[in-house]
Amino acid sequence: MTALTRVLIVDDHPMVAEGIRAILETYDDVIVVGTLGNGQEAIDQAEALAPDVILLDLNMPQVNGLSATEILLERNPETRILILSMHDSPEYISTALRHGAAGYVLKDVPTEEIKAAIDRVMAGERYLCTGATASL
Amino acid sequence: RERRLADAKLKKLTQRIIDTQEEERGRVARELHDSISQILVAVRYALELARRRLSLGDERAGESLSAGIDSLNGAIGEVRRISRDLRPGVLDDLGLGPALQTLMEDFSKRTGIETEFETVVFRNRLDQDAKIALYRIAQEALTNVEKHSGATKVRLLVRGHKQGAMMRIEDNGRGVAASRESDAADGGLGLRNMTERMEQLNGSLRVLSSRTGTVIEAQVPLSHMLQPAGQASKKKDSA
Amino acid sequence: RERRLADAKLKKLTQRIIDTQEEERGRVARELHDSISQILVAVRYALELARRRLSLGDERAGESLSAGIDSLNGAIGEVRRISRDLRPGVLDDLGLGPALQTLMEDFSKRTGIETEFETVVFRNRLDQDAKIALYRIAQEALTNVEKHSGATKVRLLVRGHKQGAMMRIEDNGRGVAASRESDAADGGLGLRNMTERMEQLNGSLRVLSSRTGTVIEAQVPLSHMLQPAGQASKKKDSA
Ligand SMILES: Nc1ncnc2c1ncn2[C@@H]1O[C@H](COP(=O)(O)OP(=O)(O)OP(=O)(O)O)[C@@H](O)[C@H]1O
Ligand SMILES: Nc1ncnc2c1ncn2[C@@H]1O[C@H](COP(=O)(O)OP(=O)(O)OP(=O)(O)O)[C@@H](O)[C@H]1O
Ligand SMILES: [K+]
Ligand SMILES: [Mg+2]
Ligand SMILES: [Mg+2]
Ligand SMILES: [Mg+2]
Repeated sequence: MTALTRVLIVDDHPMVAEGIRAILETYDDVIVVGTLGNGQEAIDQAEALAPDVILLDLNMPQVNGLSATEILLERNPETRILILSMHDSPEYISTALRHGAAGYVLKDVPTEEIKAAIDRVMAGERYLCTGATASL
Repeated sequence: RERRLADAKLKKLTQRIIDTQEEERGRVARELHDSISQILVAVRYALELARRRLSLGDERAGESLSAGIDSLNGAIGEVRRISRDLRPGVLDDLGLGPALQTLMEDFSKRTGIETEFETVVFRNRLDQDAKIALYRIAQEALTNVEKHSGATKVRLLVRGHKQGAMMRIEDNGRGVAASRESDAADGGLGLRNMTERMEQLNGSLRVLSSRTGTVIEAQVPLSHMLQPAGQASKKKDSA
Repeated sequence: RERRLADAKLKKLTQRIIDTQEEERGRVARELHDSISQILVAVRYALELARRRLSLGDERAGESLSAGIDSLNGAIGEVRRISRDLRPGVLDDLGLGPALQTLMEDFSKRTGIETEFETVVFRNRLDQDAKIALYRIAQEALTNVEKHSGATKVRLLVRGHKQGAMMRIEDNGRGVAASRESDAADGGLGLRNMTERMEQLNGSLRVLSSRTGTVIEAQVPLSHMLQPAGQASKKKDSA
């Protein structure tokens, strides 16, 4: 049996968070440990939820994805942060990587790609979405 | 000196237009990015889930499909609203009368304030600048009625006359003076913008207000009226 | 008489600014209505067909579902483009430097004109008004380079200094005078808008042009710079 990947989804748009949760739950090797609405909630609850991967939105109220990335990694450097965003400009991607994100995937790619990105960062690799690698 | 004042006034108007434009751009860009786009990706996730379930023979495929369709309808409604707020298609397609009629109906639905719309069909049509200016003035006047007047009724009248066209918005509220007194903030941009928009057309704007209500009256000169098609072609023929 | 002429000219320019704004509103409203809404409605038809097929046990349900997802992607891409054209998220989220970088890269890709971007990181950050003004000036300057200059190269430099910040756009084209001569139409709004945007910030805009190129230089005063976080809190402590 393959190891289970514990995924935490953080997005201020509940429909998006729930949409991804439902998709990811159809995979046998993923367990969604929670869906949260902003960076602060993620910082407060990450330890208790113990995710392997955090799918993190960028634009969120209170604490946005970039600041949350830094703080989450400070507290637990083992966590893989995978940014999930609508923004496709390469500036966002390089900024996210500078903040320590393990990967960057666009929200509007086929959901298989989101799952592939999770697998890749779990394997210790970097994942940049197909659109983004071309422009970097 | 007088000229300098006039220059300064126009300049200020220009700056205000730039400000509102940037504010509006930012707002619409965010609405599209933070609301519409997010709903659409959520729809996409629901549909991909439906597809996955379909291929796995999971009978809940129909459920996620229906959920996707429902959210999609929400997005369509939102896109329509944003588009209409920017510029109602009716204004371009059907003209000022129908656009004002729709505006009044929506206003009444939203605020519960009773509306009455009256238009006297007139041969000379307003040109594009005048149509848009009058529509913007009506929008701002209604916003003021809602925000400041406490009125229970508002009436809008448009009609043509020998010197041009006239639009009047009347409410039965407490009047500008009373509302200004109780309002801590010093007056905004609305009335000034209306006035300047009409001056820009060489028309005029009057504000008449008492304790029993407020009347805003905009006058558009003949220079912003297009001749009716029949007359124009007659002129051409005789030329 | 002269004065009347000057007034009339100013009024005309103001009208053109209003027109441009209304034109933009109309264009965005139409894009949303005619392009986005129509695609979304088409997606809905595809999905409703999928649902009907699903309930009839028709195996082509998956086909219509996939067709719906494909069109939906088109709509998402369009919404993204419209939002970014209005106001790029990079500008608000990451600041002027990254926004200009993206602008230059996109410009180079679109026009084939070589671009060079240089920024000297500066402690004092620009406030929101200044960021937007400089971004709009860069956009208009690039549009002019593309439309008028015949340049093969354009360079953009932003840097802070003791009195504020400065942005310079240089091209190696034929210069304003040469282009004005060959241009039948009388000057547009671009340069005037740039100047007014900078005056509004109490800054300044200079245009230097010769036969070998054009330089646009915008200066933003200190009053539109935010103190760096560290410095601000220090001040607070000592207060
Ligand atoms: N229909 C009205 N009834 C009562 N008071 C009004 C009415 N319209 C305007 N006023 C008064 O006149 C003031 C100026 O109106 P104006 O539209 O210029 O500014 P505003 O509505 O306060 O701000 P803004 O329009 O910039 O959002 C208002 O603050 C209000 O006190
Ligand atoms: N980089 C440039 N190189 C050469 N000529 C230029 C350059 N920028 C501006 N010009 C000249 O200056 C004129 C005025 O520019 P401006 O941007 O004000 O108006 P426009 O580009 O013609 O119209 P608009 O900006 O309103 O679309 C242009 O018509 C062009 O002749
Ligand atoms: K985002
Ligand atoms: Mg978000
Ligand atoms: Mg108002
Ligand atoms: Mg120009």
